[in-house]
Amino acid sequence: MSASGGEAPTPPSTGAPVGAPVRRQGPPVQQGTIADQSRPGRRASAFPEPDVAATQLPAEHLRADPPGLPEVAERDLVVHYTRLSQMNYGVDTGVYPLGSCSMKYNPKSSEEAAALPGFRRLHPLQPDRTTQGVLEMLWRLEHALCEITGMARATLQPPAGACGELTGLLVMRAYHAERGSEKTKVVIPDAAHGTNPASVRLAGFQAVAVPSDDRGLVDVRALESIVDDEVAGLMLTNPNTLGLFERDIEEIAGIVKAVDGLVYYDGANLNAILGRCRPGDMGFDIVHINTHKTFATPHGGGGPGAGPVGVVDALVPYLPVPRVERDDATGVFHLEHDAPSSIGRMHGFHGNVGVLVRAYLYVFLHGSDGLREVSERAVLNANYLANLLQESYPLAYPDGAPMHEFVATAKRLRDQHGIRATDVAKRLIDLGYHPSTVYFPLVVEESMMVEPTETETVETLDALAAALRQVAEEAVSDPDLLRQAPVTTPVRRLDEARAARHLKLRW
Amino acid sequence: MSASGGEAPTPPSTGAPVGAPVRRQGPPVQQGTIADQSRPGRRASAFPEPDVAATQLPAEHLRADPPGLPEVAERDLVVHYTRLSQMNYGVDTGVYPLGSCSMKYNPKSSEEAAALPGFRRLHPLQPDRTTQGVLEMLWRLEHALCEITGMARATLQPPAGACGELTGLLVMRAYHAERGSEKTKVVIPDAAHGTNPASVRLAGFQAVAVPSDDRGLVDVRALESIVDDEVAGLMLTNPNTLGLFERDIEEIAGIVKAVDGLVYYDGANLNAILGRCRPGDMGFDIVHINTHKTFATPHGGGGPGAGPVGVVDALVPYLPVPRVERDDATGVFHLEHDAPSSIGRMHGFHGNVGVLVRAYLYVFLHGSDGLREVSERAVLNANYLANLLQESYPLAYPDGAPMHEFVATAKRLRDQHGIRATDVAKRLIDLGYHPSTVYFPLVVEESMMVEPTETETVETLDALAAALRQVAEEAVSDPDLLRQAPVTTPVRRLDEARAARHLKLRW
Amino acid sequence: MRFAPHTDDDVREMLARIGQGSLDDLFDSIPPAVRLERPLDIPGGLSEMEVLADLAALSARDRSVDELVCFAGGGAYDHYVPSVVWALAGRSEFQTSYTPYQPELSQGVLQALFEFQSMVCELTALEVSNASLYDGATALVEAVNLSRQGPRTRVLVADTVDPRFVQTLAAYGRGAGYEPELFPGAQGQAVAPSVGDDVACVILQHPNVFGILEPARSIFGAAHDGGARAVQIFDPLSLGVLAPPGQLGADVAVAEGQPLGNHLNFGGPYLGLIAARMDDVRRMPGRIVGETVDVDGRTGYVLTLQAREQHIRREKANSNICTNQTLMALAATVYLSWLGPRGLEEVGELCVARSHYAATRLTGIPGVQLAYPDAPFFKEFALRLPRSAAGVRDALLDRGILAGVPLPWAGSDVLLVAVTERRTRGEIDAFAEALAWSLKEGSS
Amino acid sequence: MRFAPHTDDDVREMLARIGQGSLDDLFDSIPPAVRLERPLDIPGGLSEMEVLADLAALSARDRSVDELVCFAGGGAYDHYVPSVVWALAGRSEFQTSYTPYQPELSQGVLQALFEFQSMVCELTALEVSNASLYDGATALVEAVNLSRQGPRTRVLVADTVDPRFVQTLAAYGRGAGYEPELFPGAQGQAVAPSVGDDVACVILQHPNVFGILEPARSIFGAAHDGGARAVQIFDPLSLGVLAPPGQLGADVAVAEGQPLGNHLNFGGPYLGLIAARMDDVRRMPGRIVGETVDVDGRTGYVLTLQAREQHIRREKANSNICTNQTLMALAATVYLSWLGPRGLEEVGELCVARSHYAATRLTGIPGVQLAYPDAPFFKEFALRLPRSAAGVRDALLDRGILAGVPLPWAGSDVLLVAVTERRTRGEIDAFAEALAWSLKEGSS
Ligand SMILES: Cc1ncc(COP(=O)(O)O)c(C=O)c1O
Ligand SMILES: Cc1ncc(COP(=O)(O)O)c(C=O)c1O
Repeated sequence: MSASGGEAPTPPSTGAPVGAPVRRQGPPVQQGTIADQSRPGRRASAFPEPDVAATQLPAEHLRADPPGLPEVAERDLVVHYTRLSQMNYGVDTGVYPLGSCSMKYNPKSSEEAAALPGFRRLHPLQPDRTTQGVLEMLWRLEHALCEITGMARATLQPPAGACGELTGLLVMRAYHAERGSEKTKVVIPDAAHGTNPASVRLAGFQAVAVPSDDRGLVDVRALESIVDDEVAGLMLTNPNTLGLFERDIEEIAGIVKAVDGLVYYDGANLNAILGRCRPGDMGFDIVHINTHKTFATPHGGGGPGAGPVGVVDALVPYLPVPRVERDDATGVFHLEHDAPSSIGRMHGFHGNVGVLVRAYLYVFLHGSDGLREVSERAVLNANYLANLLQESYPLAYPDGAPMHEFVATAKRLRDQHGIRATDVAKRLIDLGYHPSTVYFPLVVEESMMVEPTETETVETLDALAAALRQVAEEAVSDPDLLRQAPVTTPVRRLDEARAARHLKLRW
Repeated sequence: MSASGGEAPTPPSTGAPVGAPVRRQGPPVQQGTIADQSRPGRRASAFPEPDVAATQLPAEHLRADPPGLPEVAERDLVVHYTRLSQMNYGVDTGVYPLGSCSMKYNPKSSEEAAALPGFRRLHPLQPDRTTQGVLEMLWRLEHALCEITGMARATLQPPAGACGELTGLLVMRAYHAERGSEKTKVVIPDAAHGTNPASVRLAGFQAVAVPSDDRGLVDVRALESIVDDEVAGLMLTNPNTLGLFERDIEEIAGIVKAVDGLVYYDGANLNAILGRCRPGDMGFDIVHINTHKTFATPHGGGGPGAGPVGVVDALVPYLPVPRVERDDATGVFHLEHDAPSSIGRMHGFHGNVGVLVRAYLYVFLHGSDGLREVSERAVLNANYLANLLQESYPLAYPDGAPMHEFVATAKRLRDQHGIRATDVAKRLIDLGYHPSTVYFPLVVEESMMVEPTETETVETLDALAAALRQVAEEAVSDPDLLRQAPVTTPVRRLDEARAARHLKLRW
Repeated sequence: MRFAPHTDDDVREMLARIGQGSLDDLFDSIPPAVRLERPLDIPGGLSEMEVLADLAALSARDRSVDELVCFAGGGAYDHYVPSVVWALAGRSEFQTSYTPYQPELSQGVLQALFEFQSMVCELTALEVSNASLYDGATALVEAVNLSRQGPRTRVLVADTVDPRFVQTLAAYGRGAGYEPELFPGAQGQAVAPSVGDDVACVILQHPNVFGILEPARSIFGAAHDGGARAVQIFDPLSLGVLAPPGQLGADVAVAEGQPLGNHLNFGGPYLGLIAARMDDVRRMPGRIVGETVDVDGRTGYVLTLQAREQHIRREKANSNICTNQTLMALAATVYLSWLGPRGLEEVGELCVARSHYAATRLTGIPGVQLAYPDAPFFKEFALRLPRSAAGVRDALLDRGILAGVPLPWAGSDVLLVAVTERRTRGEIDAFAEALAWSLKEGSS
Repeated sequence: MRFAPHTDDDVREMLARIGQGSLDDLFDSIPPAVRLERPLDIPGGLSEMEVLADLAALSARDRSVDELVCFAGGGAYDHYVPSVVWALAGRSEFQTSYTPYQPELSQGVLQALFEFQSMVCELTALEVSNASLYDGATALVEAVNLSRQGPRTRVLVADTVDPRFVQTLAAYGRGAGYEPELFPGAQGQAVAPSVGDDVACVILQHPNVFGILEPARSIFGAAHDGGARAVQIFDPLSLGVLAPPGQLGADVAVAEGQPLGNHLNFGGPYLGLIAARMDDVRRMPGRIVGETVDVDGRTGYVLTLQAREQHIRREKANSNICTNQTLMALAATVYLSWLGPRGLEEVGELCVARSHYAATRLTGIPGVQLAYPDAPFFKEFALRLPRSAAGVRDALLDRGILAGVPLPWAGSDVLLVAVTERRTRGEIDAFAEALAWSLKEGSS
């Protein structure tokens, strides 16, 4: 890190942020990484004195020189990572309106739940008789998720949504294979999230895109023309990635089922419809859930997540193993490994159980009424915010009724003032807010995908809207302020091209 | 809070801090207190549905209108106090060289220890047979502290050092009373910490000050002239509040004992001598320990602490009750309430047990060698830093050999450049460091009492010294920079006079 | 395990720089005669793994209230501590900071304490509070020190005040020069004493040591008629339901703050609450945070009125408290913000409802009655049992129930039972069955 | 308990502002036919207190490794997790953030991941790593996807690789179009297979499923002679003692990262480690963090090479991973910094010493032998018992010992025993006594 590493750039006076971030109290910027603080012979760790004789392994197996791990004292370790944490924005820092991510409040009680010794200190290969508690937890959660989505059974194994997608598609593949049909294609909307086409490929299918119409919805006629006997199924997010509900869902499902296809529900936007309607009732056969979105399990700066997959009756035989089963006579739970038609194992053990405990807590804290309230408030917040912003950032599809999120566009700012969505985002950072998702979905130019979630107050939404409107005005009055932004952060805009050109991926 | 509350003052360009604190990522400054965010009807708490009939208490006992507590959602609560935490400097933020406070690294494992259910979830009035574990822990800690200080027995009841002082002085009083002697005075050095004279008064004694000589040590001749039959005892910190070891301690103790007085050891500076020498061996009869200093229990922004008091054999009968006793035959522990000569109860229950667990962990992590290493490194760090600073900030007593801390003075800066110790401190803040103690001890003009503790690295000491030397130079080259400081903090210098004049002590 | 980071090279170079030959040389000023020439007799130098295992083993020998269904009260209560409280109060920037001597680096703690003081005033309907005291008992000691002025030196205490409070007063009183004088009550309630012009304060606990509601207004009236201060010991969690001290006529109110988001911790760390009228602000003990502005006019917080404190007044100070219980006050602040006015009311109502349900169930058992049948109570009540209370309490341990706290001074057959919002109907029913069973056992 | 903050007034005013009559109106775009006209059949709307009590009750029905002395391994290990790891990784700014799409607001996570990548490269003596994968088994799947190119499609797997890895490969292989082919070993060790020009990679686990050290160099040599990639599954905690994959000739190394500061969690969340040579950087799956500079020349970190990833390449992407296990990687980073090179060596040496002590003690029992007597092992070994391994394992539960993991596929009498640095000599001796006892019981 350059010596001037920590120097807080003096904001251009015109740009003294209205509500600039409070500076944290801190030590001088340390230079560089934890390795740069390494001093030979220093250490934090300590182990018991050996109480048994040492053993020499055969020489050819031994490591010649030790790996270059940092040599630091525990005290410096703590300062270093505490400091890094304070250079990070989280939900606990403020509003985090990242579209498609449902960055809502993560209950603190979920930490306490996951830390219970019967969950945190349980070995995955213990015999079932010593794990009845966790198995019952998983069993109850599975059935609650099935009730929420309208599915028959579910697997909790997939550690994230993308893995859930692949799991569901492999189930789809196994289903068709067992029926001897040679289906090769899976249809996805052009606006679909990137994981959808990637999963389709990894499942051995060919992805076929169906265009959106001018409503921002699946073009049903186009779908009809695309769908043929080769089509194994369709993947859909509903509300879709534009935040709009696919009102023709019944017809869409019908078209696919007419050729024996299966309909897959990408649950990223499930937050919009909790307790209002269920994928199963819309004709979906397979559903994945992102617990780190809908059920507020903390995303940890990139993960962990969990991507449970529910299926209708006909597909249950294909679900991964092991499965949690309950003997209704005795009420005893066990892990069932034996299922002839199963697609097999999608995770080394049983999935991200520590995440699933948190999802369990969230589901039962809310209950049926609470879950319905979640979708109500999420949709209310999104519509309220969209309304406050419509002048400055028009909706990509003005006639559509947004659900829990909406896609606006900075196209006008770009065309008239050369300001891009990213400039808006960076300036918003200087005003102290985390920006929305930008440039997704790709089908919308200069897109800003905004998802406030249900846990923000109306005051917060008003303040966020005011800040965004201020930025829109500044784009006209002082565009450079946006192009220079951010100036209040530990680093300013970073050279991503250089990062990719001169690869420095380790010290 | 003024609307401009969060505006980060633009640092005077000359004053762009060398290593300015990294700004934290954050939301716009919220205005005011948690109460300012209150909205009627909003809430975070939830309780079970009543499962029994409600009961009406007599009307005259009921509250008419509810108290004005904030009405906020849990999410906003979390943002608010997370933000406040980031406006606070702790040991985990960086070096904290606050003289007399031993602000060393607080082991994270002590949190885990204190959270064990057998300690955290134990009711103070449970029968002894259900609390054998915690009683043994307390018993072992008491005996370890006695070994460290050279005392016979100790009470762990006092929740802080000042309470320990009073406890010790009441023991002193009871001791003399039982022997029918009418002693009224307790001698303390003029440089003593304010709690000493205050405790003396609360114990019903009259405080008599003994001056320091030009070595910064107790003036032994003056002491001789002061000490008479009325003297119940002497309180001493050793090393004293100037960081110097009272080399005449044997003679001093002798003088006091000659009139049947008792010698009290204020343990605030025990960190300097761990494993090197023991108050008991120096002739002290009563010792208090500040676990939140010497034994690294976190001070929590002002407390909790713990102030165990050890005494010599002759004083054991006077220790507070209850005491932890062990039946050597059965190895069973119990709380003994019955002790005729005891001064009684200094705390509602058994003291700050949750703090004592942490002290236990610290003591046994180190063991005898480790504790000796603590004092060695603490004294080494202090002498090293004093050496680096001597040019810029001369020692108040240049001929004295500092132990774990040293008292320097900014007198020269004041006389020649009108810069006061407080200006140095505030400028140091802008360089990213927590300042030393200033204006204590009162006997030194413009005093800067610096205690780096043993857990800082030589690199940290070098950097801190460089920053302090830079400030000394700036005091000459750009004194205004110091008078304007700090400029990198959420608030700048606060008007303390106004705070005391226009009292606003609540919303 | 050690935390000093020095490598041997570090030590060598540092010694060289300061011109010392060895670490021992740094201790030359210690007279040889008092040096310790042997290692301390303390085992260890253990790894974290070992010490935590040792402590876990000790902890496992305790039967915590996670194992035992807790009906014990008597000043410390098994109220629910929401996860959010320590997730926030435990943030290391709070936990590892010292007393806020540098306000610019301590606005977090200072503002939180300002909010704490405000909430304590809101709770008590009094005018000024502070940044916390050690605990409830020592808070009472401070209230007495605050009250004792000039000729008014005597301290009257209702005999329905928890003896632990009285014992603590007695201990500190020996130094300050007073002895707490108990005035007699009747039927488990206090009766107004006669208050002469030498009385500094009249102390009442409401709800009292039996959980019973006191005729506070009349007692405090008597105190005022005699020109003395009225001091109330209150339960902070009762104040969503019960009239606040300020409205009952208390001049000074103190409490054990543990019920506000603090764990049982075998008796500490807890926190002492104190609130008084503005006239007494300069006699208040401990730290007080005030709001002010910085040089740019920005609102900020500082420790104020320090002229009261020992580090300035020294031997003239009213109090010697320095380190207090700030972190516990911070936890209480988060807890009270979590509760809100409605939550405070609800938790109080739950305590009332469930404790009365418990009293009905338990007194339904032959031979079991309320010690003071007709007195109204909040969340605690005293039972008179047909057998030794301690014996019954011990017997029920084997049924996984911590039945309460025996009050031997009130009678060997008296058991104090506390019922918080955590105790479900099912647990109360189980308690009743276990008690009935154990009494049968005993008698047969 | 709910977290949406809206009061009724809020809802009313917000609806008014957006010109909607009711909340239901917001859902008009949902066709009536698919609306759910009944409440979900989910109990609750419970308070935090109740759900945590429910979960605590479930947890209490499990016998955790706090209760049972754990000798179970087989891919997840009871290594010590120092307090500092989750005190830091658990900081809410890390825990509640999303994937760092806005680098200026995410330097904390980004720098930590850069440090993580660096440490994984240091451990493995390979050149490039990533920001973590789901777990060890799925990391192997990604290594195979990375390896399969053009005509090289076959996947050879030593039969000494953990079956869970093979099963996982098989499941993912159905989509990708391959079936893992096992090549036979001897005496619990792999034997070099013949590698044709249609082979993409040769997969070896070292230490293997029996804990045994493999002749890795020769196996990898064979792979290279056949022009295939050499893929090693390694144990990160072995690399202070054992030669690293890069030096053994592995082109790609993957591991279950759980041993690095992550809790057992009944199988997850864990993390997958992957490292490869620089030539493969553009075929690496998942997020990769790179160092760069900002407009002022200040060093900073960003997600880089995103052109590889699904959100850009879409149906051409090699991998679909999006959410990964970043927080676990952060914990691993703190843990490895805590260990340092010396600590890594010490923990490895302790595992070796104590596991060999255990093997000696246990095989001292009549009828108990090592399944592969002469093979060197690291921290795990397979025992052949005179009785059913599952039966013995169950019997020892009553003695508070989790004796290990039965390997039925290797023989009903085979028990896999893991000994980490946490297992004391005393615990090992107790295990031996209990085993001797239970075998006597059984035979008598
Ligand atoms: C619409 C959609 N589908 C799938 C995913 C992938 O989910 P995960 O990141 O849990 O793998 C996401 C995540 O952003 C998404 O938004
Ligand atoms: C020399 C000395 N004595 C006594 C005390 C009082 O200790 P406590 O704050 O634990 O009451 C202190 C604390 O700063 C001190 O430095």
